Order: sequence, then structure tokens, then C-alpha cells
Amino acid sequence: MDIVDVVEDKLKVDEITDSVSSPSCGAVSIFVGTTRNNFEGKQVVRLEYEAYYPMAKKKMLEVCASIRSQWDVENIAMIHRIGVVPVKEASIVIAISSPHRKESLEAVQYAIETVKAIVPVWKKEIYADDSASWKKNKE
Amino acid sequence: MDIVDVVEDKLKVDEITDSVSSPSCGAVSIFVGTTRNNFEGKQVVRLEYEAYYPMAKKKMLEVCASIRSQWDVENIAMIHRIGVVPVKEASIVIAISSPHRKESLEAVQYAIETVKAIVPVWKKEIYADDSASWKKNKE
Amino acid sequence: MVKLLFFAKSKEIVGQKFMNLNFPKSTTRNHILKYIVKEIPELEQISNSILLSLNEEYLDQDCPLTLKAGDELAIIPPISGG
Amino acid sequence: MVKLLFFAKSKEIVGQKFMNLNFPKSTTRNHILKYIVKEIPELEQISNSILLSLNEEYLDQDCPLTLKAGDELAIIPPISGG
Repeated sequence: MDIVDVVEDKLKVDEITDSVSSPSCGAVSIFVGTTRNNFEGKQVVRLEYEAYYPMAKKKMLEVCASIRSQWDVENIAMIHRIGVVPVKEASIVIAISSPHRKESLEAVQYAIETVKAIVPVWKKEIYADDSASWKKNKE
Repeated sequence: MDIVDVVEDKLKVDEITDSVSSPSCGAVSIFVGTTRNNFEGKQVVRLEYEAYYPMAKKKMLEVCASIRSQWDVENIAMIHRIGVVPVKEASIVIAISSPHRKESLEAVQYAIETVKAIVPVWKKEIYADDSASWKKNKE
Repeated sequence: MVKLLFFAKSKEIVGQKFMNLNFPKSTTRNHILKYIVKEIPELEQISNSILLSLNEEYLDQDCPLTLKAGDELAIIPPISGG
Repeated sequence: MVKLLFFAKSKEIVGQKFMNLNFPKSTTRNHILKYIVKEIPELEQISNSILLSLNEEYLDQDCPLTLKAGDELAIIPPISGG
């Protein structure tokens, strides 16, 4: 099962973990991206995310397909939060279950790298001095 | 901060994730070990774990120290559940926060491998036919 | 008429979320980009860093392509999700 | 008197969680193991697969060591946590 979504609400790690766990699996590996309070010495007060909704979901499903072509995993969930994300809260949760631990551990690492490379979502950092900057993921 | 514990209650991934997340971190990587319903074709009805409590905690703290000598991570939580763990529920949750994602992703993989190798905890599988077997982690 | 979507910095520059434009029917990725910059000159400043998508697929290469009514183009500034 | 703890399979075999035993004071890991098997012959069946710990540290090597009153030895069958 592949679950992908782009939502405006606070992400719940418990619920997302439960949504992928399976009686035939021994492992769930999870990555949670959270908002940092600083960037190159500047204080970040909040992040604002926006997405090209349908294309973002389409690209996340492509990441799921690519994972399945490489690893034996059971369920995949990728939920990206958009809108304002306060410091310390999660902007993305990726959870993957697999019968054995190696597969989901490797897959979750690949998943976040690939999401950052191809899913059309944008992040703007707003600093304490009211300045702001659209970010760019590193290659 | 290193949080290690051996508990008899159901593990709450949300709470453990919150306990490690930090305003200066952009990532939390989490591994959840769950109970599988099968082993070599036999139906597993439940697992029973036991631990050498004080030594288990001591060895988990050693794993934390070893992680910190290798990666720049912020907070580490390792909670092992013992007693009866029903199918699909978590026997262990390891959560690690880091300023950048690479560190916690690599560290969580190392953490579960090392916990499985050195922390004195034992698992007994109980099968549908009432037989049972003490397990042994692979090298 | 083709719908052209703006996101992030391009949306801020243009001041709107989308625009309906009449593109030449037979074209390429590079011609589309030139046409957009001619129609909306404010976008020139970011034209080197953006990608284009057509119906939710990146236009990576400059191959010939045919636009039809109802197609959805989008300007994709450098992404920063995750 | 030294406290000897049993876990998992060794606990099932012995039928109790711990035992107080008088070990020779100057000894080695291998002597301790032989002594345990002599005192509790049922443990012979698993003696090749177990580790020993002294005060919560694995005894990996067969070096000389000195036991004192209050020390805690444990029989560590193959572990299976996680």
C-alpha cells in the first residue's frame, strides 16, 4: 500500500506509523523532517511551504514505485505538510514497513533524498528581522 | 541528551519522537521493531521479551556514546519493551535527532545493529501449536 | 488556451497563481520559456534557474512537442521540499 | 558469596532467577564457566553458546580476574533483542 498526501494539518507520527505497520513486518523505519530555528546564524521564526498539489502527489507515487523496484517493502506512507510549519514541528513524515529491517532502513534514506530532488514543494524561511528567503535543496 | 529505558508498557512513537526533537534540528530518524506473525512458515502468536535490566541500560548508553563519537547528533532515545508483545506492536523504538538528516539516518541504522549485537535482551517466540523457541540474533 | 501556473518565487514576482496564455501549438521547451519571458518580462531574472512542467511532468529536454487546449504548464523554481 | 543470575533459556533450565555460590577468589572466565557447569550440570547442554558477564560487563577473554563478595555474575545466552 502506498499512501501519499499533502496536508495543512500537524503531522502525527503515531498515526502514520500505524498506517504502515503490518503483521507480516518486523520493522518500520521513519524519517521526520522538522523545522530548524536557525540558518547560517539567522534566527528562523517559521517556515512556509507550498506545493504543486497534484504533481507533488504524482511524484511521490513515483518515488514509491522506485522504492518497490529496489527493496522488498510492505507499506509506504509519505505525508508532506504545507502552509506555516512552526519551529520543531514536522514538515514531512516518511514511514516504510518491511519484513526485515535492512530494507526499510535503506528505503527511507533513499525516499527522503529522492523526495527532496523531484517533488515540487517550496519552502520559504522567515527570519526574526522580517526578511524571508525561498530555499533551494542541495543537489 | 541520551534517554534509554526498558519498559513493560506499549511504546508510543509520538512521545518518543517528541522527546528527541529539538529546535536546532532538522531531522528525526526513527526505527521501530515490530512483532511479526510468522517465522519460517510457523504462525507466531506472540513474543515474550526479558532483559537483564541494569546491564541492558548500561549497554544502550554505550551505544549512545559510540553514536556520538561517530556522528553529530543531538538527542538519542532507545526504549525496549519487555514482557508480552503482541503481533504488530513495537518491541523497540530508537529515535535520533540531528541538525542535518544524513547523521540521524546513518546513526539509527548503526544503533539498531549494535543494540541487537550487545544489549542483553531475549526474545521467545510462541507459536500457534503452543511450541516456543528462544531466538538468536544473527551476527 | 494553455494554463500557466506559478509557484513560490515566480508566483511572488507575477503576483498571481496562474494565467491563461495562447502558446504556439508546435513548440519546444526552450521556445515555451522564451515565449513566457517575452509575455512576462519580470520572469527574466529567474529564467535560468527554473524548470518547466507540462501536465505534471518535467520538461527536461528540448524536444519538439505539441500543446493542446487544456494543457497545464507550470513554472517550477528550485524546489525545497522535505 | 557471588550472585549468579540466569536469563532466558538458562533460567528455564535452572528453574530460578539467581543463586548464591562460593566461587574460588582468583580465577578466569573459563574456570568460572567450568565451576558453574560442575555445580549445575544441567547447564552443560548450553555451555558452548553462552557468554558470561561480571558486574554488567561481558567477560570476553580468558584473563585472570579476582572475584569479591557482592560481585554479580550472569549467564548470557545468545541475545535476541530489538
